[in-house]
Amino acid sequence: MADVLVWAIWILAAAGCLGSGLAVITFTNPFFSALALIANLGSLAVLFLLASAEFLAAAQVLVYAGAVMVMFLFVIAYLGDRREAPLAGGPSWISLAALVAAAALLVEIVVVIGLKAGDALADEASVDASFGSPGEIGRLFLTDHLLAFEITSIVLLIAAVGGVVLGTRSEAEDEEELARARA
Amino acid sequence: MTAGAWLCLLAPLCGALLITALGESISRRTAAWISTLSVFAAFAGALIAFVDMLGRGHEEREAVTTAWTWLAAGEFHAGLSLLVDPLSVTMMLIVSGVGGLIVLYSIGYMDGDPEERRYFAYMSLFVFSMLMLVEAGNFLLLLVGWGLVGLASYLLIGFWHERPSAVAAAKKAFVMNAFGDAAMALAFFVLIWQTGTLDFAAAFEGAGGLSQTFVDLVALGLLAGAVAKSAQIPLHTWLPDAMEGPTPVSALIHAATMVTAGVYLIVRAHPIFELAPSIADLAAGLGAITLLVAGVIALVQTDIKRVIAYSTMSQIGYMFLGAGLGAYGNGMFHLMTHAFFKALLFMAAGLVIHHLANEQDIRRMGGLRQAMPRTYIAFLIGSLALVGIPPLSGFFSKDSILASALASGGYGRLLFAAGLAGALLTGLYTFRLLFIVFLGEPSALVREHDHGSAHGEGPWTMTVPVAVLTVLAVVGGWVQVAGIWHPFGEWLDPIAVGREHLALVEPTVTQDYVTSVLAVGLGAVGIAVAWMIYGSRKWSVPRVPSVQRTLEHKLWFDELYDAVFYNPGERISGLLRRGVEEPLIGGSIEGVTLGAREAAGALGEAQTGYLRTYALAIAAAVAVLVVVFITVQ
Amino acid sequence: MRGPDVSWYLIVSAILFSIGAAGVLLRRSPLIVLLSLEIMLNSANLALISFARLHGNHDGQIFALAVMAVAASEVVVGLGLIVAIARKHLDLDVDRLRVLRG
Amino acid sequence: MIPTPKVDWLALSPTLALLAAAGVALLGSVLVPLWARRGFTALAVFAGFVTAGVFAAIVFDRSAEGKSLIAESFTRDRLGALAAIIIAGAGALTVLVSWGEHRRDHAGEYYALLAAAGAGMAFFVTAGNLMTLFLGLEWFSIALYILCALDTHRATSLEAGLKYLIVGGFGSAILLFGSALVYGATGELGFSRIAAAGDADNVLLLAGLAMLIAGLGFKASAAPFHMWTPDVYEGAPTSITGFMAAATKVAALVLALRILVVAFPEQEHLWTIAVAVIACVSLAVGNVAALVQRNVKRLLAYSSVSHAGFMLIAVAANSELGGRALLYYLIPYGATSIGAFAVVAARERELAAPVTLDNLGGMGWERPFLGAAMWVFMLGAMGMPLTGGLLGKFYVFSAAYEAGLWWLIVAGVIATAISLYYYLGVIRALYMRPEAELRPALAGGSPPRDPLLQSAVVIAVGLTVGSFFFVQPLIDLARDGAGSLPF
Amino acid sequence: MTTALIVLPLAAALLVWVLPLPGRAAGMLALLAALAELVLWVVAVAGFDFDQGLQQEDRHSWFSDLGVSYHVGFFGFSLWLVGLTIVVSAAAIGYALWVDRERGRAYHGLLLFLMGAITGVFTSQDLLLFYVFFEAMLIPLYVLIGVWGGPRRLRATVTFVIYTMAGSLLMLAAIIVFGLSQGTFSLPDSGTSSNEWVFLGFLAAFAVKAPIFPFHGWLVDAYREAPAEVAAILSGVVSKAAVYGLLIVISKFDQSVLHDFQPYILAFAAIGLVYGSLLAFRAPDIRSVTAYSSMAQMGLIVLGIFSLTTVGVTGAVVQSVAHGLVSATLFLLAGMVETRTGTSAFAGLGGMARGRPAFATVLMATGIIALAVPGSVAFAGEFLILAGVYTVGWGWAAVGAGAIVLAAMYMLRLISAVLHRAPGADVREDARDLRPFELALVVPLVAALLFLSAWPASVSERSFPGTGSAEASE
Repeated sequence: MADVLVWAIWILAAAGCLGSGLAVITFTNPFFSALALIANLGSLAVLFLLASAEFLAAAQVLVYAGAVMVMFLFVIAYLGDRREAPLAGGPSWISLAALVAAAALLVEIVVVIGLKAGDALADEASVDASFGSPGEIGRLFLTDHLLAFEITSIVLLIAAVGGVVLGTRSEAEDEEELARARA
Repeated sequence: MTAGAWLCLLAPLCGALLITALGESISRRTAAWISTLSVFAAFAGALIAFVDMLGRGHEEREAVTTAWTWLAAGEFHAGLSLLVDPLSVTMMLIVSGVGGLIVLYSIGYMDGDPEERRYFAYMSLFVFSMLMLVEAGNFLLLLVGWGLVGLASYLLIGFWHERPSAVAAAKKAFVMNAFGDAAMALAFFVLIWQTGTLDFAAAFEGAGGLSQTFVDLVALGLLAGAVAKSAQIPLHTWLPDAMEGPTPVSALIHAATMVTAGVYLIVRAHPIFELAPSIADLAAGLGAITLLVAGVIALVQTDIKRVIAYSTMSQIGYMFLGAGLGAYGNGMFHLMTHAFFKALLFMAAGLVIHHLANEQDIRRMGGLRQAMPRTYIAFLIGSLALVGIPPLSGFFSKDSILASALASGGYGRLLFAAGLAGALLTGLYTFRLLFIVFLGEPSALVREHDHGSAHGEGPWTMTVPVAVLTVLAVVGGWVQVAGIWHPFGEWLDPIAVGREHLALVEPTVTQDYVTSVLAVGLGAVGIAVAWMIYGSRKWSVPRVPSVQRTLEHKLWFDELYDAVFYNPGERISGLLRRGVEEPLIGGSIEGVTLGAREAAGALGEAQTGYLRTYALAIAAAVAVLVVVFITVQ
Repeated sequence: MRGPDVSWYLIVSAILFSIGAAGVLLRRSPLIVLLSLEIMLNSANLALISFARLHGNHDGQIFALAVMAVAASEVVVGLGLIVAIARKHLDLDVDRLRVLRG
Repeated sequence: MIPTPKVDWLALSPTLALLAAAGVALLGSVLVPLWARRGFTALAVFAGFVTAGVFAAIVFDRSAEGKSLIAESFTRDRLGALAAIIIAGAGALTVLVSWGEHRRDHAGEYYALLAAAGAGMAFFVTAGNLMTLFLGLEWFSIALYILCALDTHRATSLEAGLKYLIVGGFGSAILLFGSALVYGATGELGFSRIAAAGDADNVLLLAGLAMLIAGLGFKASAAPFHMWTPDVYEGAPTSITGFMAAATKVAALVLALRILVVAFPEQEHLWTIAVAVIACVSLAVGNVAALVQRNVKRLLAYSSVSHAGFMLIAVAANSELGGRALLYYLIPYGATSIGAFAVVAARERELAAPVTLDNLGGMGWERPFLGAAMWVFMLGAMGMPLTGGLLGKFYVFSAAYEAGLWWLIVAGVIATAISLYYYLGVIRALYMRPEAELRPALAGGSPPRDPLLQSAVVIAVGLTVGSFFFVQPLIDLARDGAGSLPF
Repeated sequence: MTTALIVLPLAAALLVWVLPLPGRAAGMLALLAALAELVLWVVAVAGFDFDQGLQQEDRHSWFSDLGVSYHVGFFGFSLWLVGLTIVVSAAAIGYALWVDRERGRAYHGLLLFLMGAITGVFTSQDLLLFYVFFEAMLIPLYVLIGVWGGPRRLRATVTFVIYTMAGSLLMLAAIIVFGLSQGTFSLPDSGTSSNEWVFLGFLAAFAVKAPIFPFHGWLVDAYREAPAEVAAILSGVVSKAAVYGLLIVISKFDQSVLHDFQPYILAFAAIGLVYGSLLAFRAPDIRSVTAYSSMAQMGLIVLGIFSLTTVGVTGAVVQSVAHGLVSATLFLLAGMVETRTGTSAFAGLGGMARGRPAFATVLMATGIIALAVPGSVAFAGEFLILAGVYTVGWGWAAVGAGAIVLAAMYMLRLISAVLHRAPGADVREDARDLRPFELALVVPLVAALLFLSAWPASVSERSFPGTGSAEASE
């Protein structure tokens, strides 16, 4: 019974995930795309949860869907009226080739998974309840994956600096602006 | 003996170098005298060698002297060696003696030419080269001398280098001789390959062990060289053109010395020719053909020097005939007498030309006997010697060749007949020339240049050599009288290798007499006919236009060679340029460049600037890579 | 494990990856391209987490968490760039950014 | 209490030194007064690079036996140390080259990010598992994305940044997915554990390997993953371009060698061929495309693609000699890249315009020193004698021959022959343009002397030429470095 | 000793580049260095034992893991090639000084650098070192032609460098395969190889460098566009690097390989000989004639080398020296003509003999040696070559002999077109005879030719010790 429920939730989550994913890349308005991505992240969090990744599911919702996407929406809002973006466009061969390439990748990965599905992927390891809990993750982050943890912070710091540097006006730009205005 | 030979060889070289090095710091006259003296010094050296040799027994008359190794590689060595033996000493005497006279003559002839120094340097160089040829102790040095005389000939024919015809003639002479040189070199390669040496004695000995094919090849190569150098058919066309050079040059190179080198070569290499009798016969045959053809062509030439030049070809034909049949001594004998009387004729012609301010066309001459009586005498003697009227030198030497031909079987008889016909022709063309130039009424041109005899017929430097040669042309033949005494033949005998006597054929006394009667008779007939046509003008010149045109075009040899060699060569050269060099060699570079540029352009197109395509490339590459990995696995 | 086994997760992950890739390859708005990149990274995260479950070790989860941070970083820089581009009054269209080419 | 692992600080010291420098510079860019800011941060970062280099040398000296640390997070071995030395050297030279840019905005941040990127690379080359690999990659990549776009007033700089970011993000995503598949196939992240766990023909592993190769190929700008390279190199600030050309390649190629050799020995037959083919494509594309370039930075970008091809030949050899060849090759290659871009930068500052083959005209005579240096760099890139470039190619070809990949030698030979055209084109532009074609310098007058840039050029020339004469010491280093890997 | 010969010009080059001298002073310095190099060479010759093989060696390990070392030394024949290099380079430097090239410091430095590199080529006893010097020659040549050359120089240089490099890169591949399979790159230490691909790799480099038909696409443009003195070095000396290389090659491959390829190589060499001669015959200017004749001569030299006989190989060495001196002199003379008339096209030349005896004498002397008149050193070389190749097949020698005739034709055409007939349109009355300085440049070259003509054995006897040398076998 519980299995059926899990299956049902899984299917819903998976469908939501794929649907919102498609929505992200098909909406012409970036704002809606971003919203769809939030849905996508949310349904992914459900899948995470089903795969015994509790902490990650939580992080996904809080950090990703919460913080990051808010920033996204903020920027989209900041950019204002340039929101509309055509679906695709440009030379049509690019679009065609893009679809072919994406489909090829999909087929390949699916085939690969299918080839393995019979044996290796069928029998998961048995795990106890604490698998994926914040405690376990935290312990690993301070032992085996200490460096990964630290590096993550460095990367974030760099990105923050980058955001600031790129996001603020520079003197040179000001001058250029001024020059253009004078002209 | 060897010291004399070295002196003989080096004196002219020193003269040439001295004149070149001193350049304009000496007067032209000084240069002329340096050259003359150097050649006479060479003659002195030759005399020393000759006298020294006379004092020795027959066995001791041969000596080889080596200065240093000239060329060596692997097992092959060739020294800078001189061979002194009766044959080479004979040649040394002729070359330096006649050469000295002609250089002396040049002083007068070339007086006033702005580039006299160059002329005399070349003359000395020529004499040096010719002596190198005749003194060479091995085939390689002989080839060196062979080539150097060709070079000197080129330089001297083209001496008046502002005349395009002179330059062309010089080139033609050189190229034809280069052909001969190359053929000779090929013969030497066979010798090196098969015998490992080019020393005369060793090579002759080694040649005895060769197969007939190889011997024939060697002999053929040598013959080709000889034919080219001696202007025999079919490599003869350069000689008439060579008359573009100053007249003393014609006398020295194209009459007395260089052109007869072919005969010397055959005699020098006689052991090889004896091993290859068919080639020797070929040589004799070519000589016979040449003597006839040249004689015929000489009948219609209008340039005084060209007539003599064809006569030279014809006479060398006799020598080839003799040498080819094995009458080496007789061939050499005729070589010597020919040197005297032909040099005489050229120099006498030179006096005429000099007198007429470089006019050479006999149709504008006539009646010069009054203006130049002594020249007329000299020319007459030379002509008679040439025709072979006894007791002048030509009689003895030519008749002995013909007698040898008569004595050497069926083939020889054929050649004998040709020789007799040649004798008739000789008389005819020689006296045609003499009568047209000297007899009759003085022509307009001659009158124009008639300064009276106040100036004489030329400066003493010119007349003295002519006089000396006139004497020699008369007495030169007396050193050998057929059937009576043979000092000349005996003198040369030591060069016979492994045999009692040098000559292969010994005509009987009867044959000698028959020959003499016939030859002299036919010569006289020729003179008589010439007299009837050109002297007394009782007979008109027979007119057969086609024949005449053919003869005036020298049997179309030049045209033939142009059509067969030169024009195709030029066309091939052009074809190669347009068909290979430009489209293939250059075009391949163009093509590669163009292809690379196009490829680069295509790649530039692919670099669209759309970042999506960049990602696309990655995605596609990944897709391919995954497929490959999985399928290969 | 209750519910579908790991291969199903992976198939979802694969489809999501392809969707993301298609988004990057097709869309011209840099914003949506960034969003598509996020989808790709998230699909990888899903795969990582599924494999972590499969093998019963946490490495995949840790990896996924790190990826989240990296994804956020990319977004920050990407948005910063987009803002800078917008400030230059340039079109927000990656196809118009082709001064550099050839 | 969680028992935190013992950290080998010495092994991390190059990275830490640079991180510290980045931190100091970052602080400086806020705290130090404006007039001293540029000097302070540049000095700090220069010192950071030098210190990192020294530390790396110490690590090299003391790591005869390589070992993995903290659950294979990273590796302390001579390979990583040597690569770090090269990266540190490249960084230090870049600081010297950058100085003369007189960057008004974000000068401090510029140097801080440079140091951060350097730190990321120095760490990246020691990465020991897939996670640190990915993180290290993103670490320096993100820093470089920012640096590329840092000239925000230039549209091309922004375009370059965005292109780099998006295509780079795409590449990272593929790399990441590949890592996931490898992890899925083996359950391990550590390189050597992957090798130990892997069953050789696991298709998941193979698909993952393919994606990993693509991701690393992207960073090394190997064709067909190279297409961002010309655009980004052209658009980025020139000093950064030089740094990317030199240091990024070091990092990407060294790590590619490390992961392929350590983690995928069983799949050797696949990846050697794949890498070989990629090498060939890189050689072809890089050299042919460069033929028609007029913009010098773009030309050099394609040239770097072709050099990636050469170095991938060494990787494909999959042998100790190949490792030696790669490590040796990187030294003259790095020096020529930075040097060439330094000269371009100098010209750019002089003209205040992008440098093309046309406006390079006559520079060889106007600026004899820079001209001669550029000549040397071009010779080095061609692989001509008296530069280490020749011996680099020599080693690479030797490795290919030893590995039986003779066709790679042929490809390399043809590629080199093609490459001559455009390298010689640069020399031609410098020296041989007819007088009539020479245009006067646009900015007019003689530019201010830039002793730092010149000294960087001198050092680069010294390295390019010195690596030719003093091969033995360098090759000893390379041998020790390559010896760290289990061939 | 050998190292000093290599280093002296290189050091002098650096000095010339670095010292802030005016152009003429730089030229003087360069000339001085070249003369000092000549003295060094004479010392080397004096100390050389011609009965022995490799001598005056210097050897230092360069990098040991692949067995590469700096190893230089002289064989008999390399001594002559180096002598040729020095003499021709000195004359070229002198000529550059005389015409006072623009940017003299750079120019003379490059010439000295080139000189050092060529010397290195002829003395290398390590394959990689050989390659290094072989390529190093191109560096100065590229600039020398590209900067100071004629109007179409850019195209010419690019074609030249890429063409030659393409060949030598194949050689690099061959060197690698050879060295690695031998375990050493040292020439004296290595054995012979039987790998045909490696052989072809080596051949590619030398076929282009020589050049052998059909790899001569670079030749005419390069020779025509280069400054006269550079063309002199290029055709006189640089092409001889191919000779040295081929001499190495025939000593380092199995007889079976050599004999397998021999007919093809001989065929291409013979084609080149005839082809070059024919094109020279119709070429429109002095330089093109000399260029094509160079090609023909190189074909002849290759014939000699690949006769694989001592005689032929020795002839090739003699001919190399002879041709080097001849074509250098001809190019210098072409330069002298060009400075006087502004052209080297025959259409505008002619009649220069009148009133210019020194020029006429020198050109005539060089020309007749060039056409290998018997007795000249060129003749000696050709004779040995053809005698050698005759033993392989009479046809080769026949072709060679035919080419001698062609050589006579094109050389005489050149001589006549410049010296003879009426003065050409571009020959002004005031075009002077050779000045003393110019004479001082070309007369030593001609004198060397005359000396060698009098005694060609000075080279031929002293190139390979004994009769059965290692370089060639019967």
